[in-house]
Amino acid sequence: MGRLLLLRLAGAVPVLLLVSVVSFGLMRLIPGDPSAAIAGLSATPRMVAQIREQLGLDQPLLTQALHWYGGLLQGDLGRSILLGQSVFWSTMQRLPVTMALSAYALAITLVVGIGAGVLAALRQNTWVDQAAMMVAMLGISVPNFFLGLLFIIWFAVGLGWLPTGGYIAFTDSPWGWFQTSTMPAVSLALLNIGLLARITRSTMLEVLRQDYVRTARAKGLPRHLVVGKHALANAMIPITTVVGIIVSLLVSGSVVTETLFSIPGIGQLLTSAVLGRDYPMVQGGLLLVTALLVLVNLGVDMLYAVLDPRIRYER
Amino acid sequence: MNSLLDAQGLVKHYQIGGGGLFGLGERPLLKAVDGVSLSIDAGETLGLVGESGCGKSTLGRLLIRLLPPTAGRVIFEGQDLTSLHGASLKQARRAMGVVFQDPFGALDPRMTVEAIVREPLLIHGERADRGRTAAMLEQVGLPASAAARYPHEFSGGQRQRIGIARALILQPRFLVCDEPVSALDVSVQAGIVNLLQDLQARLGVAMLFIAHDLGVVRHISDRVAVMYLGRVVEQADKRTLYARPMHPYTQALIAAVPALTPVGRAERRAKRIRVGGDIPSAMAIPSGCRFHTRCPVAMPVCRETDPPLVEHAPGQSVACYLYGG
Amino acid sequence: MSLLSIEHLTVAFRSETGQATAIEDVSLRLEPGEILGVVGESGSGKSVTALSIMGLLPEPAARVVSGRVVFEGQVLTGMGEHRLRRIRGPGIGMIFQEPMTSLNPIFSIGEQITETLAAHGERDRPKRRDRAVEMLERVGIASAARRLGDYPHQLSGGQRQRVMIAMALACRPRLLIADEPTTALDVTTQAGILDLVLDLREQLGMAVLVITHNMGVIAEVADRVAVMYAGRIVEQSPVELLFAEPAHPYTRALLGCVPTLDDDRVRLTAIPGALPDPRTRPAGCAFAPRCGLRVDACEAAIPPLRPLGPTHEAACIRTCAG
Amino acid sequence: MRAALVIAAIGVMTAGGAQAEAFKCPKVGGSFTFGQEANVNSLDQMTSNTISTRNIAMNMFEALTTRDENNNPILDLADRMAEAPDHLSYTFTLRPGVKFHNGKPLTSADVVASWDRYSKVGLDRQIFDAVAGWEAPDAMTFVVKMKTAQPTFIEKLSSFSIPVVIVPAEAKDDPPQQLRSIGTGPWQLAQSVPGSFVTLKRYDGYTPNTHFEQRTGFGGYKQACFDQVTFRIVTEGGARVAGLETGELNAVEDVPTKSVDRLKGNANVKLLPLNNWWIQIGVGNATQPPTDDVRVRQAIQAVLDMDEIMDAATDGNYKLNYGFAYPNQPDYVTTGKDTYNQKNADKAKKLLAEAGYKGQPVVLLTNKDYSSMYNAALVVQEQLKAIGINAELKVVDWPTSVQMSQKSDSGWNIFFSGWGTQPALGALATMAFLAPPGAQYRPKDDKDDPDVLAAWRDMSNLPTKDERKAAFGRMQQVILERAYVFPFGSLTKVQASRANVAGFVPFRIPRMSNVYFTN
Amino acid sequence: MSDSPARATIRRLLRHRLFVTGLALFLIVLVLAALAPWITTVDPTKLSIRAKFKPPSMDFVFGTDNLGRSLWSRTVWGARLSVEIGVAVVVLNAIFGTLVGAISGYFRWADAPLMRINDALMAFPAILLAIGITAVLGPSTENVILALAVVYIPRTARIVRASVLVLREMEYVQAAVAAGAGHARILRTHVIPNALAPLIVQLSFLFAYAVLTEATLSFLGLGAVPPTPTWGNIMAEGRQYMIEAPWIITIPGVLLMITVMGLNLLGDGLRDVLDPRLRLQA
Repeated sequence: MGRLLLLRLAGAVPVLLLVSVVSFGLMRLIPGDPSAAIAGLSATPRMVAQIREQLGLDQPLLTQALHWYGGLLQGDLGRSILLGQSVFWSTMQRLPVTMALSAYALAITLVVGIGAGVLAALRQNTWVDQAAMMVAMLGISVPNFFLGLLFIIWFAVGLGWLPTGGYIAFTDSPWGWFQTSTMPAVSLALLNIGLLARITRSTMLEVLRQDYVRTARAKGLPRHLVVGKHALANAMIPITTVVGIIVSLLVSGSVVTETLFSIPGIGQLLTSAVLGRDYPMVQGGLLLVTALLVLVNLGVDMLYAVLDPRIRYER
Repeated sequence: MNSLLDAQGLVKHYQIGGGGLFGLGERPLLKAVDGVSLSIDAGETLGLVGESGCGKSTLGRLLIRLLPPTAGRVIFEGQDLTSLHGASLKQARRAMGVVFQDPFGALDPRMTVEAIVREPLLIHGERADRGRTAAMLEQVGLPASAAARYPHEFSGGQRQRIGIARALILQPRFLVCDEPVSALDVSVQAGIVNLLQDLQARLGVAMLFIAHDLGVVRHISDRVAVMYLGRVVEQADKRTLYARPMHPYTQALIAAVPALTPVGRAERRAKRIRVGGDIPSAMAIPSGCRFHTRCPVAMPVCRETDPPLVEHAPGQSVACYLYGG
Repeated sequence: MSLLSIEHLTVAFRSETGQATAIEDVSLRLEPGEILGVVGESGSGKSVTALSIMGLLPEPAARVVSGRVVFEGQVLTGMGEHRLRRIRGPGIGMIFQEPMTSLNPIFSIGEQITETLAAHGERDRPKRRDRAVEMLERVGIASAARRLGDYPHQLSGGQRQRVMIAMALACRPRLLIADEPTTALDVTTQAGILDLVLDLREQLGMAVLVITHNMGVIAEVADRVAVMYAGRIVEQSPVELLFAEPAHPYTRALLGCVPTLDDDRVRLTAIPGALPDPRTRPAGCAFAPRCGLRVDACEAAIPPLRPLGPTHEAACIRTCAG
Repeated sequence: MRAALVIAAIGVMTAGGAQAEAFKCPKVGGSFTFGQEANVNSLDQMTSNTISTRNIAMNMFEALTTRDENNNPILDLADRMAEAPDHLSYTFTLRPGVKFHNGKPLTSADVVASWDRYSKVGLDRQIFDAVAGWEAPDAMTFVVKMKTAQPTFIEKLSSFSIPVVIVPAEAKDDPPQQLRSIGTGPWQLAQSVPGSFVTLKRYDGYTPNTHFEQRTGFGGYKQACFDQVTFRIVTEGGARVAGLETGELNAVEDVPTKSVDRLKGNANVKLLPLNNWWIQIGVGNATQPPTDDVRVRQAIQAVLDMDEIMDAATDGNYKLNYGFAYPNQPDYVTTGKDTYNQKNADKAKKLLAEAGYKGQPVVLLTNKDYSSMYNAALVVQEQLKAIGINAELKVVDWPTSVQMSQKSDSGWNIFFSGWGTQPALGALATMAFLAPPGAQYRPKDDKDDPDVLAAWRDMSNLPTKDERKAAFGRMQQVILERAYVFPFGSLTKVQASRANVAGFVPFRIPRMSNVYFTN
Repeated sequence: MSDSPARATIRRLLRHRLFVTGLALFLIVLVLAALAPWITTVDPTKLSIRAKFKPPSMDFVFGTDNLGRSLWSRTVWGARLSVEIGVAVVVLNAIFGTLVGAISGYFRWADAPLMRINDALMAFPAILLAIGITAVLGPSTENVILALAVVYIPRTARIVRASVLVLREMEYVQAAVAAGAGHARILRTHVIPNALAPLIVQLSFLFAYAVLTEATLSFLGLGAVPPTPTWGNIMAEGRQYMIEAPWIITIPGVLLMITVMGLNLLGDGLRDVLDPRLRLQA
């Protein structure tokens, strides 16, 4: 298992290298530069030129690239042009927010998604199944920004139950966190609930058809063991893959959701960095986020090993 | 006289696992075929038996170069197949055909039977008219109406006939049959075996007949080779082999086949030669004789060195120290 | 009273393309300690018969249309899942064709054996463990105690089937149903498994229902044989009688088309045609289209099983008439 | 008596003693939350020119001089200022008792360091172009020496656009965008979570400027009444309004026009319209055909219907306004008025014909980030199409449009923008957009219109205010008649607060001092 | 006459209830898109400042927006654009996803390098990559298509590769090799046609993702250039009026939902019929 981990880590290196090349290249190709964001509405060309010079943006691309990769080798991701903070620090500051929100959304997704999927599979072709799958279909069909807007209109403006946006850290006030995070988390979760419920259902249906489930029944095991132990434990393996994908979708989704609900997370950070042409922030931030996603996938792989002895005892 | 096909020291090893960018650690080696030499004469049928995982299918594919060997050569009609490429390889392939086990996976589900049977002709730019395919279908015992239909409309036995028609349409001189009847019901299996025998008699094609069913192999073969873990351990004329098996593995294999009568079964059980345990993994082949871990008569030397395949009786080669070094 | 009796059982399957009768009017009896072999080719309904005994038919696609299964006086057909579950294991054990897929890949074999014991009332953990070790030893797994933690993929095919047997017999059932127990195994392994079944029958005295397509297996282990074709039993007799005097043309043809190690026939006797599609079975005898002895009357009605002697019966108008 | 002193052109500028009662918070305490529209990047007031930075930083930092409520220069950290008769030096005496947020007393060394930093990284460091140097003869005195006399120096210095804020000497070498947040203002930084909120807390060591008794502009007698003030970033307009309605937010900026009507009926909310928030404007490209031809630009100018444009741009909350100053400002001139809002299609067509216009594309460069600019461009496009001009939209994001606008050959003819802070600061600041080196109308071959140049020189250097105002009048006339830019009108921005908030007077930048809860 | 697999498949599809529902929903949108020039009387970009913020009524079926443009015209033309973008992305994916996937799955030497690039592109959060690419290329319909293609081709390629890896080992492919068929012939006649089933399923879902992601990009201001009416653009412009004029965002939002749901149902049906074992891909 340790070997597997090492192998996967080594495999991640070229991926991350390519990611950094792509993000560096993309950013430099984007027209416009950070001076516009710094200088604001009433910038004069002279101000802009001063800023460009100050930021070293007047230097050749290769010099800038060497500088960035040089820093990277020393573990320095550079400093955000707009925020004036180190990229690493800014990212780390935002990360807990996105992670807390994603964890919340993931928790909702797991509970509702797996629950609905298992229930639908066990009650295949009944109204329970059809209702669950209808909701799941709705979930994967409603754009999350639309859902977010509807939530704001209904629950914040209309009913006044929840704040329209903003974010309160859990450590500051758990209740405040709950209030500010619920709408974004639910709007983030719905798509993934749909995905997960569908996958869980089809996986469960497939697993329930497996010979070992028949064996478990033939042994006279009670139903809760047949379904909950023999079937579900095996279904968890493909479900875990989807959970890995869902984590990545949550990060993607957070781009829109955080903007919509004014939540200071990674998605908002990176979007505003792209729009403000904050080169180091985008390059470093994207690298960190993708590294994190790669780690998540690594975690998923390791989880397989935990779930599946065939992988654990491979060779 | 030169044999039609001559395999010399064929080896096929597989690296298992990705190994990652830096190839951390050594990757285990699966030794599917581990040094096999054999020859087949024109018009002859060589039966190849062995338990699952012994490498018999891989060997079959090596002989017609569906797989490139790790080492060794295959001389077919005087040409080294392993050195051929491009057009010359394509030309050599005209003379070879293959029939597979799975009657469901062996036919492209999207093609009509006619298109399937015709394909080899098209590949070699030959006349591919309806008459030619119809004649071939008739030869394998399918009605002319079959041509326009799709594989899923046929039963397993009929599908296997389609596969045979495809393999024979170019009139090859060598045919590899890779477990052609294993997936079929016994009642259907006999028909296919008979068909193959008839066609061979009519077309004079040499055959490598791979199977795990010793009865079928005995029925169809002229000679039989027994494989164990990537090696041929015994090879002989079929009567000799079944009547007087020399290798302990061959003996055990034959003894394990149930007789088709309950009479005397208690006695049969009592004196049956048994081999312990299961076939080891091809990734961890035992040192010395690869059968020694299960051999009821293993000697110390068997653990040390691998016995070569030696002709101990006329036309009977055995790789076993029981009959001397 | 028989240990098990299947009485006029008919099972139908529903599918996208319509309804099909998998088995029709099947009646079988099994006495304590007896080995009954059910032989037939694919689609003959032999596995469906086995599964319907245990109430393991895939629902809701399959349905018992009529007939019943009685085990030790209890009617199993229509019995609630809750009560059935107490018969599965202690009453009837079952092993399947694919020992790889029939064992749960993600639990250790020890766990899979002990959970059966736990489900049937063994509360004591060490006792469960001991019993698992004992069973594994009994089925010929060497150093059983150490292998409890092994996972199915770490075992060879033969060992897996042995574990399946250990699991099926852990609760000492009076009946073992073995559904194609050696089909997926190599011939040397097959011999070992068949030996084991016979040994265990000897030691434990349970009855065995062996389902197979291999006449050789039948010849090796069965006391009595039922031959199935297209969902029906076409012949039933003690094993010696069946091989010596096969009555039904199908049985005869079946025996004729198996190449053996000692026959020197130039040609095998093939049975022409193919098994009928269960959705479009002929009105009369299902074997008639492939039968060399066919007469018009064969296609008129389905011939019932008729006795040929005290222990022998066959469903063929030709055999019985002649 | 009010004590705000307008800086005289010559002589000593003092802050006269405060005679009347100084402001005293009627109620101290409470936590005030302000809904801010745009995200705040850096709080470095020397290197950021964004409104969002100013919103917060101007409550923390102070400079020697600033502007009062009517935009006149006043002293803030300086107690007195003396201008030499030859106009070649200014001597500032610091207000005693002022302490930084870290407790350190303010000395002239800090001023020197702050000016040093600004001259290196300050965005608007061209205000030092005419300055020879500065020194601190003693701890409380700071002297600026000029190369040449520049009558508008104090006006430029007192600008709140990117002011030379005074920070502790040790911040001298803080890199751009990374100025430590230690100032002398009544509010000090408590917490900043970029993208979410910034919290300021009352600085108890603050010493108010006793020359005044009330807050005025960014200066005057300032008192922090709340315990803390939070600037919450709420980018959705609807969400800001909703927050205000529920009381989550105590005050907000930029209430969407569409919501104003509804809020009018809400007794808990006070609407605070800010007229003349910015000049909605289009800048012509005088280099790129076809707008390099003055007649084409004049044709465009002739056909525009400003009511329609401004209605679309602002959802109806606007004032028509020609030129570059607002009627309430001292600089206001009326020159060039007849070029505005002509709605004269015949004239336009005639001009086009004269210019030989043959359907070459006129590219309207706008952005989606500011919907008022985007909407204005849409309407302009329709109006131009109506007289046969082949008007094409080029919609990019704001940074791209800025970058493109600064290159004359990047394929645009009219660049849509909004001028906010500069018009508020006065004509001198505004017209910097149109004079070298900052000319936005892209003069051909970088050769500026000599008439514009001359007028600009006069605006900057003529000794008297009246002369400078006359020069501005000439400049405005030239610019409008030659149609270098197209001012569409002025946009009203609505701020709003809860009814229980007192002292929150609408201003370009929300001032948190002297604001308190009434209950 | 023999029953070809294709005809049998179509017959089974038409019996699949969800597929038919999805097809119907999608057809509604397709018809709107196709007939846009004929069923709208007002230019979707025609301003009418004096008629702004009209709620849905007899005069304006879907109401008007902040500039008095007809939302009926805008959403119908938006449907057209969504369909165009979806079709383009699907076509690009079908071509390049198949190409990359087939090469990668069929030729061992090409697999590792192609899949590393694939992995890197897939490691990015999809929307951020799309934002980056559209930001580089500038917002325009073509560039959105390009960005979506770049984002989704790796995913399509993976699916094609997976089926090719299986197909490559199929015995009918081996039989063709043994008969002397070259790589091109094998890919053309056996591998790619048989990889089509999962590909078609993937493409129908992809169509849904493309429509959805395009709307998201437009909503973030990075999609097709305004004033081009796309659903995302309409909603982005309408979001500041969401309380006072909720119809501006609701109408395109609901249409978007219907489209995506139709395509998802369609995909489900295709999957059930064409490739029952295919798992949902994200």
